[in-house]
Amino acid sequence: TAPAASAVTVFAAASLTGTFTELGEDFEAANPGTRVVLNFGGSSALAQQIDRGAPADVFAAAAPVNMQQVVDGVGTAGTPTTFARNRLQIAVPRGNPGGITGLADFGNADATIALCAEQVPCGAAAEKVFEAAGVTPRADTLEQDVKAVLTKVRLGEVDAGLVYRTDVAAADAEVEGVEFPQADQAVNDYPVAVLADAPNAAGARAFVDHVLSGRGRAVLADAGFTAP
Amino acid sequence: MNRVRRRAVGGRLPVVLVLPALVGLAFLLVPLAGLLVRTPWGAVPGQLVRAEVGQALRLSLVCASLATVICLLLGVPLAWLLARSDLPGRGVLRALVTVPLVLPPVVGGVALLFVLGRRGLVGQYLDAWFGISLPFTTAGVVLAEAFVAMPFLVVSVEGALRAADPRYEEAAATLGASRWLIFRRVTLPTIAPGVVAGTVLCWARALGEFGATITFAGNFPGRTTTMPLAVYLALETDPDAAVVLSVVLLLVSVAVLVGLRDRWIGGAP
Amino acid sequence: MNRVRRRAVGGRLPVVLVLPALVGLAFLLVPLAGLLVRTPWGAVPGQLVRAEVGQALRLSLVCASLATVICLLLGVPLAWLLARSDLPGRGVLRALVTVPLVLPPVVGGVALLFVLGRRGLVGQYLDAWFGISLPFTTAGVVLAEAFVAMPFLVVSVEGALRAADPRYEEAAATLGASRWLIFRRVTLPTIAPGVVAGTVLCWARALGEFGATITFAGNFPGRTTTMPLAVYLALETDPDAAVVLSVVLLLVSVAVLVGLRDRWIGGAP
Amino acid sequence: MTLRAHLRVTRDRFDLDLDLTIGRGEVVALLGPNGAGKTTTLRTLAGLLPLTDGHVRVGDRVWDEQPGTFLPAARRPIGVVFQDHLLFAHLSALDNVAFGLRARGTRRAEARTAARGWLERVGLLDLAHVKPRALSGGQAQRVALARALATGPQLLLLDEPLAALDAGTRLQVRAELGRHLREFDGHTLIVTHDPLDAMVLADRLVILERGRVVQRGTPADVARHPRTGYVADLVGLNLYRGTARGSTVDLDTGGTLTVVEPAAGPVHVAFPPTAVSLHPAPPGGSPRNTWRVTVTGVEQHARTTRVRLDGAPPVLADITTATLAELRLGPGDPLWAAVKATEIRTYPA
Amino acid sequence: MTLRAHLRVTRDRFDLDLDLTIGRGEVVALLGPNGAGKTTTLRTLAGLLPLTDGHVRVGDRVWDEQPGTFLPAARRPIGVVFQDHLLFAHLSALDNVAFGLRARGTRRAEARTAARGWLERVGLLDLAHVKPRALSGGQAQRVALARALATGPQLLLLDEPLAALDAGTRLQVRAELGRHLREFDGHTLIVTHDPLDAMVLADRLVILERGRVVQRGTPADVARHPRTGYVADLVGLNLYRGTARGSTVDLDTGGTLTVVEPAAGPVHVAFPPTAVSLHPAPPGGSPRNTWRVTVTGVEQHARTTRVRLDGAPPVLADITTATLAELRLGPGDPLWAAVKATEIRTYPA
Ligand SMILES: Nc1ncnc2c1ncn2[C@@H]1O[C@H](COP(=O)(O)OP(=O)(O)OP(=O)(O)O)[C@@H](O)[C@H]1O
Ligand SMILES: Nc1ncnc2c1ncn2[C@@H]1O[C@H](COP(=O)(O)OP(=O)(O)OP(=O)(O)O)[C@@H](O)[C@H]1O
Ligand SMILES: [Mg+2]
Ligand SMILES: [Mg+2]
Repeated sequence: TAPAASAVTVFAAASLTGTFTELGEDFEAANPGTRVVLNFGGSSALAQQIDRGAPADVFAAAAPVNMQQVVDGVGTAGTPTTFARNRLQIAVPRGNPGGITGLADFGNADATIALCAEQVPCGAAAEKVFEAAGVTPRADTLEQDVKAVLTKVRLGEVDAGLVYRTDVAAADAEVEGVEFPQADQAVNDYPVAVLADAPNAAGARAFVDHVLSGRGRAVLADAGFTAP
Repeated sequence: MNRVRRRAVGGRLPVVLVLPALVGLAFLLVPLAGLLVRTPWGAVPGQLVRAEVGQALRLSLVCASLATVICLLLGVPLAWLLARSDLPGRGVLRALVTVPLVLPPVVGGVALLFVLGRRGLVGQYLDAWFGISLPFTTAGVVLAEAFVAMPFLVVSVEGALRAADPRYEEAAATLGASRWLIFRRVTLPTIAPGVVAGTVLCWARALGEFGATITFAGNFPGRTTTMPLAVYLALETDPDAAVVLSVVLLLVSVAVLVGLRDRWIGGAP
Repeated sequence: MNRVRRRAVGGRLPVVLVLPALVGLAFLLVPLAGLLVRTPWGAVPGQLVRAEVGQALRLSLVCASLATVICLLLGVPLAWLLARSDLPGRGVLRALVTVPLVLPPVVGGVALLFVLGRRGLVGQYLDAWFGISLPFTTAGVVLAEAFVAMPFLVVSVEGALRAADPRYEEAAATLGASRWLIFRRVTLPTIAPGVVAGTVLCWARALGEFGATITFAGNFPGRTTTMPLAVYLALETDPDAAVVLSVVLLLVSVAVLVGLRDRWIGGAP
Repeated sequence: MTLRAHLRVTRDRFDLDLDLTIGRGEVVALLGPNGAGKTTTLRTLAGLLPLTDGHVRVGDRVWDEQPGTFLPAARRPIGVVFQDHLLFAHLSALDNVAFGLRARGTRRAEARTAARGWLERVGLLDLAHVKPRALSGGQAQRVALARALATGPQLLLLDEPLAALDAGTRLQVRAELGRHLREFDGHTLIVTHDPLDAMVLADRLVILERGRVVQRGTPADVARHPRTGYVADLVGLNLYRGTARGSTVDLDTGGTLTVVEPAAGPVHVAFPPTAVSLHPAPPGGSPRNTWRVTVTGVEQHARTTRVRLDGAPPVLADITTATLAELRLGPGDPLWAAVKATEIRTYPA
Repeated sequence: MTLRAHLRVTRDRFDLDLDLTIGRGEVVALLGPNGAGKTTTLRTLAGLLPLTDGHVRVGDRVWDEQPGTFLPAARRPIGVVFQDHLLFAHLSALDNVAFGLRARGTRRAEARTAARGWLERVGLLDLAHVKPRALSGGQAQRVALARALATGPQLLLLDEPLAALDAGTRLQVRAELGRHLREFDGHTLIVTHDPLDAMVLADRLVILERGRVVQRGTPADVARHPRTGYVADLVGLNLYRGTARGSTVDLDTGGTLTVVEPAAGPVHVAFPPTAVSLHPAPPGGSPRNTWRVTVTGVEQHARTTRVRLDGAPPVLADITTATLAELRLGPGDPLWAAVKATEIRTYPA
């Protein structure tokens, strides 16, 4: 059941589910006979799978660390390219019941706060912005990924959480975003690369090019990503 | 007869049993009810007609059922060995067999990759000699589910074996039946309720498997994306869709369980 | 007596049973062995002395045990109700009870939030009237684990109940025993092996619980971070550390299971 | 406080239809071939099997009345000995016997003391702490008997309580059971295959065949006027009440018998019709008991002839057809009946 | 091909030490009070309980030899009827009986046909498709008997095979069992509480008390020379082989008896010592059998006296002490023995 020679296998971070699905369909339309096989998962899990011999052509990670793991492991064909950036935003339930206005409120003991755990990229980024703001956050929970934070905000379990702009954009019916100036201090880069032993190197190249094209940028921008 | 017997024993249902039973029932069912209340039912038909959903549902049912068959073929004999033989160190073996229960499934998936991955302890030879590669295939999904679900079967069946009266097996032995015949024709029918219970647990656990599957078999639509994986992806883009998919999985599994139960239990004495 | 009986029945172990049993055993144990082989044992002592690890381990054991106690208190009566009463619609109830098995744990956590969360169906009143808020507390962890693990107990115990000979309960009834007394003094001792099996399943499942816990109770060191959560987060940055933590969890659980098994089973006839 | 029951149970290939009355203090024996419905009857009275139709009433309490009332087993004041014992495998013999008392709220120590007393009576005190699996078949049956008696039930239901006992133990347990039943002021229904058990222990017999009563009455009545060949074979026994003075028993019906086992006070004495020999003149020799009788009836059975004789006491004798021809017996003929003392069994009444 | 066994089993509160030899075609009855170790003996021979010490050999095959050899139950050519039947609950009566044949590889249709034959012999053909739970106690026992016989075993082990049967069925099943055992060329060990079963079915008796043999020998021997009071009570029976011509039986020991049930060919006839009356002169009247005897011995038992008499046939008589005094019996005294034909039971030999 190995993918046909005309298939491009893309391992992509879960946060790219919406955009890469759309880009994959575009790519298939533009290159009849080519199929894009997408494997979404946590960036670190995907890196682990690639290192254990998973048959991937392209890897798009949510953080440079995970890409580095692959570069050090099975290797990539050429240096990885940053194709999108994401930055943090405060997410609050609709109506902002906690009256959250900025990062300073995260130090308030009365508010219920959800953050990402420091081990995951969004947690690391959050640490940076709090340092920049000089705030010690009093989190009630340190979630395993940004979607978990968002779920808590959506359900009103917490008064505020720190998530990516893209997440707020995806859930705009139920959460509101609050911008804060220190967000620029922790911009998250999304690298993409063709893998060294890609079974379909040519297709892989073409797909990466498609992601980096104007069309690709437009789709990513729609989802809330900023261009590198 | 059963109805009559049940009714005849004991008299009124005791509060001290019925109350906790009802609390337990509520504890299990109210969250489900909550889920159903919050389900955007309008979205259900839309989700159901999506090709990927149908695919994922079919894949889930097929893989979980295959995994259950594997577990039955391997797990029931294993339970028998643990309960009825005089292997040395059975106590430790029994505990080891329950270990995959404790292992976080993601780590279970990693362990499977260590062993059966293309570069794994066993997998490298499978690949080199037979050209077989299990990870990222449907077979890999079945394997991951079986690995996670088998202990449930083994532990239940072993419990049933311990509770069964061994004198009937003795009687069968005096009639010249080999251990294998005794097992098939005396032991198995006697412990049938325990095997059914174990099978239900095993199948349900396999159907809901997520961590080991995504780690060992990846997440390829149509090949390895089972419903729980689809739910996970849906959570990324459309939380409502995730709830809808879960509810679909629930309803299908309840339908299957009710259907099977009625057939199996109806036939039992 | 037991040794003697076992040895006496049947004769040689039949290949047709032993072979699949050994394959099953290998299937369960080889990945564990793989895990142990790949474990960077040098890192183990370092991990063990980390305060967070000890905290997480303790929290895991405490929460899993509490959850198991809750499951026993509510689940055994529930199993009894399903097996022995003549409630209408028991077939459907029985299937519903197994549903949390199928639910992806993350969705289970969401369902719990729907009901017991700050704005949940029940939770809003708990919060408003009693000031009780379950999410993000250790109690929440226990609850989430109990929700996920209880079906295992219920299904196993129910299987054991179905296999038990009801005539002993009849005999107890003629001696004037109420249903409750019959349950305590006749039924429970008879199905003890099934209850032990169910308890093991339940405890192990609670100990390995990840998805529902993190979704409902969140992740805060010392309060809600259990071992599986620690493992998951370690996996993000340091896979080796994750393997080490998993192995620690494994060893502790095997030790506990072996210890308990020996005590419980040793006492049984 | 009489137990009155009309029991109807319908099953695939069997149906039971039985009227039953058991007075207070009365012991009724239920006899019948295998599969006649004896255990089924017991189960309906115990409340383990609801009636298809009919009723069970004790005094003015309704235990079962179909459709409608049904008093569950646990709330009927009963004691049951099951045909296959059904001892609780996880409890010692002692705790099995104590179970019923504990269920009725007696404190542990007290219940155990009482249970120990019962075990002693059935001769098993030294096995008090043994689990049922380590009991032999007969020992298990005695424990089951003790368990049923220990709660002092109002209705005692015994399904072949003596079947697995060896001859010696049987005698002893039967005597003990007889003693208990005589003191017992509740109702007793005892199922047995042994006519002797039935005749000796019971006040009345009910004989069941294929779910229907074929005969009922006092043991003496049934023995004297068996309605079917089956009954005649089953309960052909000369049974008398009397007062013993050493090895002499003065019978209530008149006459005196010499017996082997000396006793004092009221007793039952029994011997089979086959043990009675008839002589035209007083026979000399070993038979201790000889008395004048006159023939009142002759009944031809398959291979023997049963002769009904009047005298003190009146008696049944089974003789061969050849003897019948030789003695040329006809109603009113005077004869001598002879019974050896060793043929007569004595039971305290 | 003789079965020779030395059985030693040690348990907490019980130990068994028993030498046992069963010849080919021989039937040995094991008797003893409850808890004597009868079932334990059976289980060791069946291979369900390994010996603590000793051996079991059949011909030159070793079945069990401690320590070392142990042939498991499934590979011993045995048939066992268990005291509590142990019928498989999920199989019909027919399939229970067919189980052993199926286990030995007989095809289903064939096994079922054979099983049907066996069910017919025990009179249960119409219950062939019933599950054990719907069988009465006696019916279950008959199915268990058929199941054990169906495989044509070399060693037949029967634990009270007739205990739960009603009088009529018992007679019929006993006759059928007797017929089968006579044709059977294997070894049979039968445990029973009923001395009559033992005397009639067995070639030799072994009497066990508290795990030890207290007496062994042919039924006639044991009956004539009981070593203990228990044995005397248990097996006190006059038993003869003879040839029947209608209702007359010519005894192998000399003499002729008149019996009730006409038969032809070799038979056993039996009557208890209590049925024998002794007379100084020939008694007239109903007793069909009177013959000259001389006293050879007098034995005082608890309450009766057992008189050993020579004659054709020799006979035992139980009389009361009073009779003894009156007749002034001493060795060599001539007397007349009388036994009613109706007291004598006849069994095909
Ligand atoms: N659970 C059942 N379902 C259907 N039929 C049954 C059931 N139990 C007993 N029977 C049938 O009912 C009839 C009466 O059975 P019962 O046990 O009352 O007989 P019994 O008089 O006690 O006989 P025994 O002396 O052999 O114990 C039998 O023919 C039996 O086959
Ligand atoms: N599993 C066991 N463990 C320990 N002791 C046992 C066990 N089974 C039987 N015994 C004891 O061994 C002795 C002999 O038991 P066994 O069953 O052989 O007696 P039995 O002669 O068959 O009696 P019965 O006529 O009552 O069936 C009894 O005293 C009994 O209590
Ligand atoms: Mg019965
Ligand atoms: Mg026995």
